[in-house]
Amino acid sequence: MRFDVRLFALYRERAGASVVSVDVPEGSSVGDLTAAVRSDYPRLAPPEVRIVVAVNAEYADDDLPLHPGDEVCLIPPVSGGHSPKPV
Amino acid sequence: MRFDVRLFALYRERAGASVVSVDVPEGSSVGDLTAAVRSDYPRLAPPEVRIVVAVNAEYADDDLPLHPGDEVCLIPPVSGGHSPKPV
Amino acid sequence: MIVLTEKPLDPVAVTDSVRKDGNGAVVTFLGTTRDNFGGKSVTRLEYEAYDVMAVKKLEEVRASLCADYSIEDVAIAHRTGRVDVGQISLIVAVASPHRVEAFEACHEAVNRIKTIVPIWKKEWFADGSRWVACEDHEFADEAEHRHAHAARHAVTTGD
Amino acid sequence: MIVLTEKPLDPVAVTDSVRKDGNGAVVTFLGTTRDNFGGKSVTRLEYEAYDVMAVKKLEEVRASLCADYSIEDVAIAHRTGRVDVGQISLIVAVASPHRVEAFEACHEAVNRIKTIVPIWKKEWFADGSRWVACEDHEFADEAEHRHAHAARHAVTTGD
Repeated sequence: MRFDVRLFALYRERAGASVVSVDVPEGSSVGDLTAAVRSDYPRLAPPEVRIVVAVNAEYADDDLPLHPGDEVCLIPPVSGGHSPKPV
Repeated sequence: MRFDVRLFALYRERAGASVVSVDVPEGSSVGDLTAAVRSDYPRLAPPEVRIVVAVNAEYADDDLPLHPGDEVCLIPPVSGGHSPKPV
Repeated sequence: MIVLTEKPLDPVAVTDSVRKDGNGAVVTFLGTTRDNFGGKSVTRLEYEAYDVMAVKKLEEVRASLCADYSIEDVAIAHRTGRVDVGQISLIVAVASPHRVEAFEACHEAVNRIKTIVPIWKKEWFADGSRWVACEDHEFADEAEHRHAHAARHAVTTGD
Repeated sequence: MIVLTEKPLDPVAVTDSVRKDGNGAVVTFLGTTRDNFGGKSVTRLEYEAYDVMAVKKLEEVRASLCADYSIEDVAIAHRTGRVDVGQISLIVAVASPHRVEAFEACHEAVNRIKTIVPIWKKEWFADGSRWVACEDHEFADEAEHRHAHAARHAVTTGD
């Protein structure tokens, strides 16, 4: 499956692009996708930091399965100083 | 000493006047003055309720001595629901 | 800015008076005339002030807030006289570098105003009026009269 | 009312959108660009949003506040793009019958917005910029570089 992953703010600047394409096998999860992006762009975030992901405009856990056509975005920390999490 | 005591809100309405005159002996205190006003206007406040007084635009204790020319006002409870007291 | 006036209040002017480039947060409180109290319909409010002392006490509230909180400025405007439903009777604006202090100080400002400033509020209903916060001033015979009235009212309306 | 826009925000419109006759209290928060951070002079801020999700999350904040507090309405407006010193980036207005709930809900609304809404803030200084809240994303070699820079700066300025 091929995804055009949208990057914002810090991630956009570090990748030098607001969209990066990534290929992952059928049945891949959010965690598989971020691993692939991080492999292509090792300077996106230090290895010990989790990258938060939104799928179809909703925060997604790493084990969420992806489907072709999903809109995937990488979400850097928001300005309140905490990692985004549901209310 | 003769004072023109200003009344506001509930006290003004109950006395039917925004100023009432009262005579108290030399050396009288705030408490002496309110006792005299209450004697003239028994329906101002129930006997068990303290009447708060301002002298020269400042909250005054009952034992404060009065001097000729002092501006004396009777202060009903303010809208916050508590008796007025200093910050 | 401290304002005590019979005229309609201007929230923009009050808020703008505290805004400065060193502040990241401005919290503004508007107190407005609510159309009901305790299940009864309120038609208007009426505020009466001991003007000279009220302005002095509003200044004291402002100074005490600036002393007690890490804030830049406080502005207060209070209206007197008749204030119809939906209209503004009180504005408090607090500016601070940080939002926590701005929220806390603004709330505390309103509490202090309602505790120490000699301004009285009368609620007008369709069938009468009452001075707010004066419950402790009710005479025993007034209470009896009120209860008898309530009982008659309950009989006639059947509730 | 939920607004996400690159244009200057209008506090009056946001506050007025929540005012109703049943409310006695309206609390409005303005977040403005502060001219300093950590002792450094800030020249401007820049906000970037994931628009579709940001609007959805702002709606969620609004709905969650109305569910969690005895309030009548919440309005939120957030600006994106460049916001100069003194200008407004965020407005939250909460209306409630009573002031305690209005203050608490407005403060909590700001906290929730800054926790879950995908909008990012960049601070611009005379000598650079930084994305706020991304400290945990600093690489070890970046930290070394920053410390070396600070050390050189200390030598040249003699402080």
